[in-house]
Amino acid sequence: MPVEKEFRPKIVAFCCNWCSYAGADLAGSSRLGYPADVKIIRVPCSCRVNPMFILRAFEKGADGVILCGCHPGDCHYSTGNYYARRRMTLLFSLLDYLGVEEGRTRVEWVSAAEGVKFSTVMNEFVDKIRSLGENVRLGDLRCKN
Amino acid sequence: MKKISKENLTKLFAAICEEASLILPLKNNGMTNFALWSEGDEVDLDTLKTVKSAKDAFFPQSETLYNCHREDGKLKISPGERMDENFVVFGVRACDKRGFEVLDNVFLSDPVDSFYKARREHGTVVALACHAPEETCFCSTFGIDSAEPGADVDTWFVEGDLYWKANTEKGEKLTARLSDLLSDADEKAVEEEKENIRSIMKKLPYAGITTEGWGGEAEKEKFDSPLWEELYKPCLACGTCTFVCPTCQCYDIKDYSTGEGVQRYRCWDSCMYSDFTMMAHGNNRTSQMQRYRQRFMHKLVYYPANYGGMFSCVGCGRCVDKCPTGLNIVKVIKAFSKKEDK
Amino acid sequence: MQRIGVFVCHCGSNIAATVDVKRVVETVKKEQGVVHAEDYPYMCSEAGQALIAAAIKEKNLGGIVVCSCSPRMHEATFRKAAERAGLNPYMVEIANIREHCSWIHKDMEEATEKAVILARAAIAKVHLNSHLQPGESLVTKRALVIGGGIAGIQTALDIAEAGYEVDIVEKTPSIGGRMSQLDKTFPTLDCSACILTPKMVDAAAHEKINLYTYSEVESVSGFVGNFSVDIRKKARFVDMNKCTGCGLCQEKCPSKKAKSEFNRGLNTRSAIYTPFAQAIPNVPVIDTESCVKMKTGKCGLCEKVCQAGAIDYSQKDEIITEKYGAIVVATGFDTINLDQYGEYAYNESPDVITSLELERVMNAAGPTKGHLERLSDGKAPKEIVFIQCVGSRCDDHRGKPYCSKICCMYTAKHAMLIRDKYPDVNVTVFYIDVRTPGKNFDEFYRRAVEEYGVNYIKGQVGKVVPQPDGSLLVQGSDLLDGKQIKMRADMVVLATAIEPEAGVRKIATMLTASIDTNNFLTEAHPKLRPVESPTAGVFLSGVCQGPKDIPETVSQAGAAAVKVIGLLAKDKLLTNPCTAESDTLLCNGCSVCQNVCPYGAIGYEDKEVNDHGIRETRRVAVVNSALCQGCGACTVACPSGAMDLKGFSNRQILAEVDAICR
Amino acid sequence: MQELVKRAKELLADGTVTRVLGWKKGDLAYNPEPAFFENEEALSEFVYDSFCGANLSKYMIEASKKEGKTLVFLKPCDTYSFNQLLKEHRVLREKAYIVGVGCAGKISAEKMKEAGISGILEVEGADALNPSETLKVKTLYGDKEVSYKDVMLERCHVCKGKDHMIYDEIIGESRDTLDGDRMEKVREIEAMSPEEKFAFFQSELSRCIRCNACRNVCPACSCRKCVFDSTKFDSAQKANVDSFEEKMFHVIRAFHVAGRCTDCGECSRVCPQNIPLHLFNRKLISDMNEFYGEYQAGADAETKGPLTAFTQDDIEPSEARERG
Repeated sequence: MPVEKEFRPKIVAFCCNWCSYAGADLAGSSRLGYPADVKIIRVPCSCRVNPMFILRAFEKGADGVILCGCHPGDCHYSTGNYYARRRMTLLFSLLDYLGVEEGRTRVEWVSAAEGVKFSTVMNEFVDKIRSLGENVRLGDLRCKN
Repeated sequence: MKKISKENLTKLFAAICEEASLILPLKNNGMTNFALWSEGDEVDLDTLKTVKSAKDAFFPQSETLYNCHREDGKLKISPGERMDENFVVFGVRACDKRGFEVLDNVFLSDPVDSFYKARREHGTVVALACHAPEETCFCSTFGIDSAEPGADVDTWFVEGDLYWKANTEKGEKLTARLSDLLSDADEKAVEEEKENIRSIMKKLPYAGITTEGWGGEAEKEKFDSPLWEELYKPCLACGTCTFVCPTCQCYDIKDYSTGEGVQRYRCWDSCMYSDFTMMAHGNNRTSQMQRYRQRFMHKLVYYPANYGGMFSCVGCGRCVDKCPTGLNIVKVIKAFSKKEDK
Repeated sequence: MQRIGVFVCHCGSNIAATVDVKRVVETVKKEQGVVHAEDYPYMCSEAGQALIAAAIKEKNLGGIVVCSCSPRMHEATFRKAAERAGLNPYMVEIANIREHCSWIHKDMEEATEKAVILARAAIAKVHLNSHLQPGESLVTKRALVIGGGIAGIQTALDIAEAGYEVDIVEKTPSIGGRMSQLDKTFPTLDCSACILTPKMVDAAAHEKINLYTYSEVESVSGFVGNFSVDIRKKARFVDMNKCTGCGLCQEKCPSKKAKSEFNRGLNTRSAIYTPFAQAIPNVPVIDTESCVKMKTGKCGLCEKVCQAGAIDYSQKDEIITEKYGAIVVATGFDTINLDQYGEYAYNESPDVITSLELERVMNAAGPTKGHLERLSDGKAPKEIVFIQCVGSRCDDHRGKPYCSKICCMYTAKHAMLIRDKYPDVNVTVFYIDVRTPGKNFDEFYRRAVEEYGVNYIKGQVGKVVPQPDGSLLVQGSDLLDGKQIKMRADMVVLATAIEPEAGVRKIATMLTASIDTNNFLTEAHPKLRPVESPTAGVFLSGVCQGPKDIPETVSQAGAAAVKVIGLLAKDKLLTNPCTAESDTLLCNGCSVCQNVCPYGAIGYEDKEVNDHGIRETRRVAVVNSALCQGCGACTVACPSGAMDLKGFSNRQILAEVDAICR
Repeated sequence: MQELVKRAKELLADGTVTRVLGWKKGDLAYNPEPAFFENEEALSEFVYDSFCGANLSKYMIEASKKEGKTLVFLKPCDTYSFNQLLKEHRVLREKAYIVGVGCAGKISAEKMKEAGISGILEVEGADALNPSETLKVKTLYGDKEVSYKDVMLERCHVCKGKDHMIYDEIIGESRDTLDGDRMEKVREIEAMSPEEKFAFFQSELSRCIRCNACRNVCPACSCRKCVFDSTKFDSAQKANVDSFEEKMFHVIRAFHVAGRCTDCGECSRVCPQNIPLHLFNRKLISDMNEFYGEYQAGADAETKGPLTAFTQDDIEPSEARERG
């Protein structure tokens, strides 16, 4: 029997510069590990994340996308994450409605001091994506080889 | 002349599929379009007009021209596949069949489009006469006989039977291959059916539409007409008319990055779109009036100028059916003849 | 397409131990546009930077990617290095292969693969970077200090001494803060008031310092160098200009039942009051909740007795707007609420008090005039138990996870002072650990134990039970002897955890300064930028940033002042060029971007456009780059994609996404 | 209809308006087209019948750029779109003279064909304000009858109401046509398993030919250049080469009009492949109503839409899912 190759998901994490990216830095300096499947993209604020970016990630082969921002009320720009929260609530709901598995998208609020939380969240998210398996519902076949 | 009873059609389809693939009108959620047949699909030969025409069979909405990727610092190019298997397009109406000829002029004349040519060579067209033409039909304007399409094979539904007549070598070959399922028939029933169809055609609301005054000679006069300025106004600049049209042949070439390489593909374009023929400096046509004019000038003036007077409208009436704002080529023709009457 | 150079840092072994840097270099060399790639042990070192500069010049690089530590650490360093080599500093991208890679992964294969992907993303992005130029903004040479405790006073004094205007906003009627409530200070046992009052007077008298007491910050807008702050001056009902501070009104006020905030509610005060005798300004305020005149319309005694005619019942809150170049947060702390700690019987017995309350009890101006007595019956206690770490170093939801830092020392101070003044009183201290890292601190603690005979027991108190005879039964454990202890006490003093002032979250939100889960304000860098908030132009002074004693607070106050002075000394600041920008030809003028802009940075103009031959006048969005802070909310709100963010453009982020997913 | 023409002529004559935006007779029984009428003579071709479903509000974007006022005939549901365009500064109020016209529900030839009627030559009883309960249809293949309700547009069965949200005057009374729950299908889909949902939309969207009719007819999609036509996001697409692209297009389109879509139903009306595009918009409307309070885009021209507002205690995406 051929040994099935271990599924290594592609995961994109959008992190706001002020809280979550710093939280990821703290997770790093505290040596709090999480799987290498997670790749972080730095954005100034969670409100910079366009639904287009998320769909594009899936298009190009991502298996999961997570957006991390400052806790509501703590946004460096006062209000950015409030807008992000509404946008993502609706986008995720629409993706669920389309039949994309719920676990593939997630929003978490992680402060600059929450290195532990960052690591925990990423571990959980990767586990979830691994259990869901490869994303086949929301990708462009041309990018799968 | 051969025939096969309606009940045995599925067998016929299966038999065709033994050595070729089969494209025919299938129903999906109430809408009928040409698609690849497989056992169990809902075949719909009653709907007169599929939403999209049959042109996809030879000129698909998109196709890959080539792939390229970097290998050891060098660009490697692998050409897209040309059709190399036989297929049958079944249930094509006379208008769509003429549509293929319109495309042939463009794609098979020099420089030959090898993708199109490969499909044409491998495809056999089985046409179906129009039992019940609709009010939006005006193929007779272009000299098309919906009672006798003249494809590789022509077929007619009469009562419970499908009558079958091969017209070309390809058609004969297909007929021979299916001979087990086809039985001999006399032409009487079909002749009656043809008469019936032709008599309905005469009663259609668009029966009197003529292309008088159009054609290559009319270029300057038509182009400069102030009528366009009035006609285009309700146009939404969507591409519905062009995408359901059996003769629209414009395409765009685009690149798609797959991460490891680039796929160059072509896809239908629409002259109604604001980025149609977009170049580095911008567009040739900057207003919707110009774009709107282009479509009809192409169908009724430029194309006949290039191809010996043949119009690139076949009167299928799909644009009449589908335009969101009730515009269509007949209204354009009528508007000009009304103007000329004055 | 840029000519790109990639520089991979070993960071000693920090990166190189987990990431095969040589392989990263070899792999990224194959990426499009990469014309140079090399590695070096310490890219951020002078030699590393020189290496980058040399490559930029020699290979005529148009963009560089540094694979190193977090951009939050050295992005500025590498940008400067690039700039010195003649490259626009915004043509630099950092791939974070330390914090986000080598430090969290163990497997070299995996970490190397990830490092390559992160580098690719940065390369893909830098291809689309553009030469950005920072703008300039003028600096308002005036600072705001929020909080008038010792931290705020010291910061203000230091800034004022450098010649800049400073305003202090203090929410209570007087400056002085927590330090004014203390009796003596460790480890010297100075009288707190004696050392604080001169500073308060200095602040009040300084020509560059302006006090807004009984005032609160209402809202903040603007940005570093250009803050605009609305300050609510709460109605005192006493005219500051007329009042002579004679105190007659307070004496005559018939309503004397309000709890004294200054004395931690241990005694009462009049409805018109100054919080304490040395209050600055020495102008009372009327507490509308307790004032008879305010409640019923009758009374008006204070108005009658005031010879200066300073009482004005019609006064209203006033909101003033001031401009500042810098803001210092010095909001201080309070003790935590003890409602959750039923086992200590704090709410049941008046003889269980907090240490801060003990300060007032020991103080000559306090509720007992400085006599050590039980608050229940006024009797002199014979047996006093101190309990340490009440709510500090706590791992459940009731308390705080952190050490409050000052309790060990003030408890030793209290114990020593009591033993000194009342040698017949037995003092027992229950502690978990005694932490005394500070100059003369451990000596001080040892004196308490050795010279003053304070009985230190390592162990926790499980329960304090008030007894019918008025005494308290303390049940605890002695961890060293491994036995349970039950002892009788006349007084129990709780070394209660401290936490940031309740209002700090609101202030942090207004300032868009980050705050941690314990409500302490976050510093820009825990080690290297401890007095700056991550928000430019906002500085931290005192306990609002973390628990501190007085000398530490004063040092930090001075440090914050230096940062402020450094900022105010500049005439102009360079502004972040990563601001939003609208593409006039794509803009619909629909206003949706304006609706989500937190800075009011987007306006609309009717502009003549030539859209590929179509000439017309259109309403289009225009971004004021001086106001825009670059959050990007507008870019997502904009449906046509007309609004984009420089430095984090749609195509740049998509390029990163593509590179990662490939 | 004569009343509309009469009023239009008056307003043209007294100089209140310089042109009239209405519907012009088609060349078949059922295909009137939106049209500008510049003078009294042109109005001889004016028509207002049950086939005049087209929402004219979007044409006011161009009309707002012209000299003088345009008289525009808006049905009750069209006025929501006009308000929304007004809110977004895409049309100018002072350039419009709005005559609110009554509506008794609109019908389409598409629906008649679905009902099995082909070869339509004449339709009797399709009066705009007072249509017959049963339409008499003369066809190439004999006379047919069909119930008006059966050929009414889906949107009319879930009509928002008879009131015009903005107008200068109203001519003609509207009729109640509401007999369905507009969220019924949304709920039905929500109750499906992810696999069923996916199969449902895959099957519907697979017919999409990217003709952009839905986008171009949509009054909320009023961008000068759509992101799918521009290079700003590298998202320019013309064909659904892969099934992902149609999902991308329709999800992003739904998202871009979220909080701005008035649920006018034009997208579904014009789709040549009959894709129920309104199901995307209604899902978002349903979510926004549930999470952020009832909101009807275009009910007025001032209120901020749900995506340009927030409250501090908005629902978290994860909580929203749990409610799912």
